[in-house]
Amino acid sequence: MASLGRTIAVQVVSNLAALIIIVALISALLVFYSQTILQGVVVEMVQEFTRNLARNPALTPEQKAQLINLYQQALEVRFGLVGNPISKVYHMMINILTLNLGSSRNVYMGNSASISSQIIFALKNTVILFFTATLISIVIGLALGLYAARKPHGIIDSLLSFFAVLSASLPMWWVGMLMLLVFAFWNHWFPAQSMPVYFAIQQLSQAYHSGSITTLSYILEYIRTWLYYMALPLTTVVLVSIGGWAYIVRNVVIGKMAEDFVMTARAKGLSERKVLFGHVLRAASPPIVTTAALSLVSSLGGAIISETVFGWPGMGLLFWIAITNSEPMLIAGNVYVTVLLFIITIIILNILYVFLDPRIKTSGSQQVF
Amino acid sequence: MTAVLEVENLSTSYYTFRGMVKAVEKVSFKLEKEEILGIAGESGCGKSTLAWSLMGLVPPPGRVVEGSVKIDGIEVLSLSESERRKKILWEKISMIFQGAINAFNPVYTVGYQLAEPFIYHKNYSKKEAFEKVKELLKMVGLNPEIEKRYPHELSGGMKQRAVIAMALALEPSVIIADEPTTALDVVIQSQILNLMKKLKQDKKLSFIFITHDMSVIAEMADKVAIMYAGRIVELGPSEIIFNRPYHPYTSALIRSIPRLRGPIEKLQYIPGEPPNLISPPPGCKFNPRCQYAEELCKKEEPGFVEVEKGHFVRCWKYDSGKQSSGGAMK
Amino acid sequence: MSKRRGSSGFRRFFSDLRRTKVGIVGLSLLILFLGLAIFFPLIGNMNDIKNWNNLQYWRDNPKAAPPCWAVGNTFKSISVTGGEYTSNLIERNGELDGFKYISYSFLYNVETQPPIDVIARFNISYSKPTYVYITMERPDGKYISLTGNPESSERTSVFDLFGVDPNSYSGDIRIQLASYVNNMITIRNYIVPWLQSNNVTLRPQDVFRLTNVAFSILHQELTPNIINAQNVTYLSGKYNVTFVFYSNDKNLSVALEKAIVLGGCYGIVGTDNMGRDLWMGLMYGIRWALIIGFSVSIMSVLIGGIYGVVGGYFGGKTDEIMLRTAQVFYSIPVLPILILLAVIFRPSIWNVISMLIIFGWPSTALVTRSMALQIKEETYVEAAKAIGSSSSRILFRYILPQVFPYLFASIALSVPGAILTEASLSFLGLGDPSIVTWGRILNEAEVAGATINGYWWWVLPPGLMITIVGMTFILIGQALDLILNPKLRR
Amino acid sequence: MNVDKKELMELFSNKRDIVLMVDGLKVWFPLKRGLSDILKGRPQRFVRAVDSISFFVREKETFCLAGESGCGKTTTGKSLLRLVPVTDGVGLFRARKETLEDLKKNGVNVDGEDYVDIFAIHPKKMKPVRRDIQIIYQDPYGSLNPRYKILDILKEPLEIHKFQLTEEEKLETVYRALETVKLKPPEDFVDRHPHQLSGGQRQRIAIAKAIIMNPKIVVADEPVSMLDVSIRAEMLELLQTIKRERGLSYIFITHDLAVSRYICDRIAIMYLGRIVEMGDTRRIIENPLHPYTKALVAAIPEPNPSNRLRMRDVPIKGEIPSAANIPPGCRFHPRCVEYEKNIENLKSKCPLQDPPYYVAEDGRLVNCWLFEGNKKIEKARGFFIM
Repeated sequence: MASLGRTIAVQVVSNLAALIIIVALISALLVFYSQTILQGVVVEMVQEFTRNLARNPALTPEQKAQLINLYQQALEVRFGLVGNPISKVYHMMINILTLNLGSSRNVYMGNSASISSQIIFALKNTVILFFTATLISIVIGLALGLYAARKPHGIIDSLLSFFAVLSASLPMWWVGMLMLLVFAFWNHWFPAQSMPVYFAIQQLSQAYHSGSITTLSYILEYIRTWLYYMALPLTTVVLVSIGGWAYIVRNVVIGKMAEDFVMTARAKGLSERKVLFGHVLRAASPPIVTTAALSLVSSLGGAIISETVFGWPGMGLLFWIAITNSEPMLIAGNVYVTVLLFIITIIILNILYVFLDPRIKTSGSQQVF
Repeated sequence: MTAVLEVENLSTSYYTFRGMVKAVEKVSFKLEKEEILGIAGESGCGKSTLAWSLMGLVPPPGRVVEGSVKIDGIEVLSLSESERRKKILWEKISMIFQGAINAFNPVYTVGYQLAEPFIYHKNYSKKEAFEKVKELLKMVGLNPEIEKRYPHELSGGMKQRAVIAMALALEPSVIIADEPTTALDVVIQSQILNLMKKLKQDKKLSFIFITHDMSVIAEMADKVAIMYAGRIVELGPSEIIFNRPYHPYTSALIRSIPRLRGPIEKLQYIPGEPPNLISPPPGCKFNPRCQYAEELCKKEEPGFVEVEKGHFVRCWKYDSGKQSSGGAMK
Repeated sequence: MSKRRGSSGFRRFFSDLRRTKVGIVGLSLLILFLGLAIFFPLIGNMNDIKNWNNLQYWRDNPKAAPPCWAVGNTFKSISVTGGEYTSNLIERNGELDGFKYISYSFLYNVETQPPIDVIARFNISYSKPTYVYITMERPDGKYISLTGNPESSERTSVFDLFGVDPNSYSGDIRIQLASYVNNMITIRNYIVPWLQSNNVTLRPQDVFRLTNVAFSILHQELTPNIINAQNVTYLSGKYNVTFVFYSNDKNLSVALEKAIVLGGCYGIVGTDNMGRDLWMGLMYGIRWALIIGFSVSIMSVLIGGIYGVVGGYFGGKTDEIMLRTAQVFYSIPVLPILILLAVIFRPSIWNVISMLIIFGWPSTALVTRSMALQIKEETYVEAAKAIGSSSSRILFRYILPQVFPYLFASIALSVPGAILTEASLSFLGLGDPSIVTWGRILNEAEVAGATINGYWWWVLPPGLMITIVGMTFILIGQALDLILNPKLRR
Repeated sequence: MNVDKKELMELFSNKRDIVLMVDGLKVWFPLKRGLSDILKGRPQRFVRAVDSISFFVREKETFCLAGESGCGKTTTGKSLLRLVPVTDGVGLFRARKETLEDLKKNGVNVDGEDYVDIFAIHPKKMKPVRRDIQIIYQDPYGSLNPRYKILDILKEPLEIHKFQLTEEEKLETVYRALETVKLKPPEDFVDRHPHQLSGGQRQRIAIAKAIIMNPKIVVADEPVSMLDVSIRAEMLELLQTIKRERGLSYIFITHDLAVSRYICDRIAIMYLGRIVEMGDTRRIIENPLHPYTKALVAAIPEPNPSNRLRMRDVPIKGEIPSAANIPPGCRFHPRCVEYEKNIENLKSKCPLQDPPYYVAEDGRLVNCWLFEGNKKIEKARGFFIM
């Protein structure tokens, strides 16, 4: 078991190293960015000052030059442009890691202008959407992949292969736009914007607290409201990520089906169900986890962008708003949290992998990613 | 003596993109109780496919085309899949697989995989099943503690013993051993062979022993079937097969084996290569490499003829042309 | 010698590629797209692309118009260029009461739907006060004056309509008739009296509701409650819109440059809300998609391939460090980082491409490394050492030839990802604003609320192009995969 | 240069019929050390694949290295071509004149007038020696570059070694080599790829590739064990014919003692990286002396059907330990039946000290304490004198 602990430690450390590197990169970029912007402000203010001075005939040119110089230095100190850039990056890193990012100009999400609370609000919604979608994809994708693997080159299998090829080049957010066109514009089945979910929920809880509806109908209505507003984004994410993932399951399962132990299991008189679920799928689980992890996690990017299409109040929409309103700190915080989400997912999957494969559990390290 | 396994006219083909491969064709033999039938042949002659056909487990794109397989008098091939699974597989016929390294699922403990037959066929509880597993492991000379280990933690010899233990679990009528010692070193091989001999005596087992190694066959088999290009070309008691074979292929094969003891004679070899089974030669499949081949051999395939009691040959030298291949067993 | 082998290997490779079905489909699509990208100037209009950001250029097109094939009964645009003879244009000039007049009549036929606008551009020159008179003659024989009558005292000056100096001007003038007609002043002065004279009942509040529909009402059957009618019926037949310019100036000259009776549809895939021809953007997008796809995939696969092979072949500490570095890069989610970079640096397309390369190489590197490790252990490589081959010979003649086919497949397979990522960035508004890409078109569609307004022609085609181009490369990649030794990859 | 090597060289100079003499060859692979191993100061551990072995090969002789898998026989063979890192040892090889000259040109210090210590040459400068010592691999499916045609495979050695040959002469050499291995007519084969050939044909190509540079020694690493029995004999005969025609010496590596009986002049039985018995092949197989050899011979099945009626008595216990964990003293003693029988007499020897080599009656060497009364020798030069 010692080696198990060690393997997990290696995973965690190397992934956290990646996180630190990314945060350092973000911080350096931000410091660089703010420096350039502020530098421009200083230059403008100094020019203004110079023009004002020029109108004053009482000063000699040397005095003017000296005054301008002093003014510039004072400005640079005021804007924090002097000092060691490395220490600035370091402080920025600390701020980002602790999500101590100050406030944004306006409240974009949640109910506070503090960047961290906005991001947490958005993160919560992204997690709700993305993980629900992932769960659904896993279940349907597994079923689909297994079914296709049992009859390779059959109709379902060919369709699945085509679907996998298709979804590999499908922009998820575009599918989202199509969804809106079809189900919100042409057939008014679902709302075009998901943002109002919060108002709907608020009204609902007000109605509940005022006692006009029963607990049961409150719960049902609560779930219905969420599903109503989440349906389109959820379907989009599931639809686009499921093809590739089912295809991976299919390939891994077909590979495992060819192995000798499957023949052994069949010869032992196990039912096809037992063979498939008990032996093949169990043995296929480590590689499935490895490859699927990437396919699912890579759909995170698409999912995030799709949020902007649906107006789902998550990280993606926050990105969109922050970009439109040029709020670099908000973007930086958002990037950091997205990366964090990604890396935590990878760490969890890595650990899961270690537990799934007894060969690694007992005999040492193998990194999945 | 009663036959525990009767195979008649069994043919199995693979339907590949490049054409149909007749991997096993018109194979007939009987296995008596407490007997070991050795099936020998070179790589690609169809011995493993024959084993899979007996179990009804030919991997796609292959399937059994015709024939009958009777175990304890039950016709296996006509049973439905679920019936075969419940009544025949592992209870009546089990298998020791080639390459024990891969016969175990790497993610389960050895004990669990040995216990599975008890759980699924006998409805034992887990605890009961694991008690049985311990007995089995002891029987094949392994430490019962091994049940908690994963396959990759065992040495090749230990794994092979465990695979044998697994095959014996439900005390089946027939055990097929497909190249059980090929990957092992000679010392381990001799231990495993001794174990199998001992188990055969103690438990009164009937084996089908498949290997390419004629010396190993001689160590084990009471009766030997020599396969060439999907057909059994000669079948008979091992004394006859090894000491005075009839078929030209058998006799050349026996004379090509290097011997450890006795006078050193010049080794024989068979010129040419085994045929490609997608486009086999017409007539007797051995004719291009046979020194006695005549015109007839190149045109028509000989029948499987009983030349003396219990000794069958598929060669024009011994076929008068009257006996059809199917009726030879009767 | 080795060159000959190389070429024969290539030939075999491509003949194999042609033999697989997916390969044929992929290859023919690729050839089609390459052709479209290279020969764009022949099939499209380069000026459209050059002026993509110049909104003036597009002002004569209908805005957010669907493609014509998709809408059955829409009025199809008629365009008349000055100096050409067409049956839609009648040009007259002469003198009357001391005025020199020049008139242009545009004739158009309405079947079920009226045009959405009449746009006319003239080149005019005068040095004395000049006036305009616009009338419309409908199929039912009714006339309507849309400006002051020349015979009355309320003549309409060019200033009122075109905003140019009424006394002396020389240059272009332009009018969009619908917006002129829908103007409240025009409605009060000309439309309401005309409607009343035709027995249409008008309540005071109805006048305000005319601001959006006045131009359309000009084309309707006149019924007493036309404004509140549920079903609109248009009057079919020939309409004649006449622009008369008249002036005391004997040297008045008016030349028609272009007149467009604007329909409600446009071209093959319609227009966006700026009136841009989406077909051009769509076709030109192929170029950028291929440039982005190829440059990113080729560069990142080559860099990654060489990196991996070098690490795998030489092994040891170097390999360890190289492997860890690649893994760190590999576990970075690209999109958020790219977003940040694009926000901070000016998102020129070459910046985007370089960033995609920087984050794109590790996956190839990891695969080729494991391939190199595996090939290195093959007996035939040791056999090559045994006959005295040098390291470089083994690297170039044994390992790279085994890895290269994989790299080809991998180039093809990583094209869609590059195109997708760039499109995603552009969709977020972080693309290069100076070029026309599909992602950008979709971004503009999103900003303009295309989905809420049902502008499907603006949303559907660009995404479809991204998908089809991506699929082309995946098909080719899969075909290559089938042909090449699959057992080496993991 | 130590005294031992000097003495050895003197001996070697006089024994003109010997082409290769190996003394004290060790191939140890270091095991990976974890961080905690380094911190705790644990010593570096090794897999002792080959652990101090000595042998010699006469001209036109087939010398056999036999043993179970993992005994170090293949590593020994590869170490002669320096395909594995050699830890220690002397390997005097009587090379061709041109080879020695090329070595000198490369700045290699050539010790004798007609021989060289192949273990003293830097692996990067081994190229000329690889003309003289060649290898045939066990696996005919893996040892040929799948992307090359047969012509290119066979031409490659000629190109690497820059023999002064024109393109026609190279082609001619390739054709001759193909004819030698009985692939006739050669035109039919030169344009094929390896995957278009059968296992037997591929192994012939491998043989042709090994002999195309006219080597003096060919290391044949289980050349027939993956082939079908019916063509095995033909391949062995081909090897014998080539040996006769070209005056080669073989180092024949095999796990199959029956095969070695047909082809080998002298045999060395290896166990866990050590030669336990060495001498005339037939006499060793007929009358094995070392307890391990006894077990090995007893374990081999024979094509005799009466064997099925009896249990095979193999005098050995347990399983082979890992080469990373070689038992102290005689490495065979934990499995030795003789040791168990005479534990009282032997417990002061076998578990504690590595046995030396003793000369048995017929001149063979046995690495066992049971033969303590016999004449004892330490190093190769000992049996060299005989």
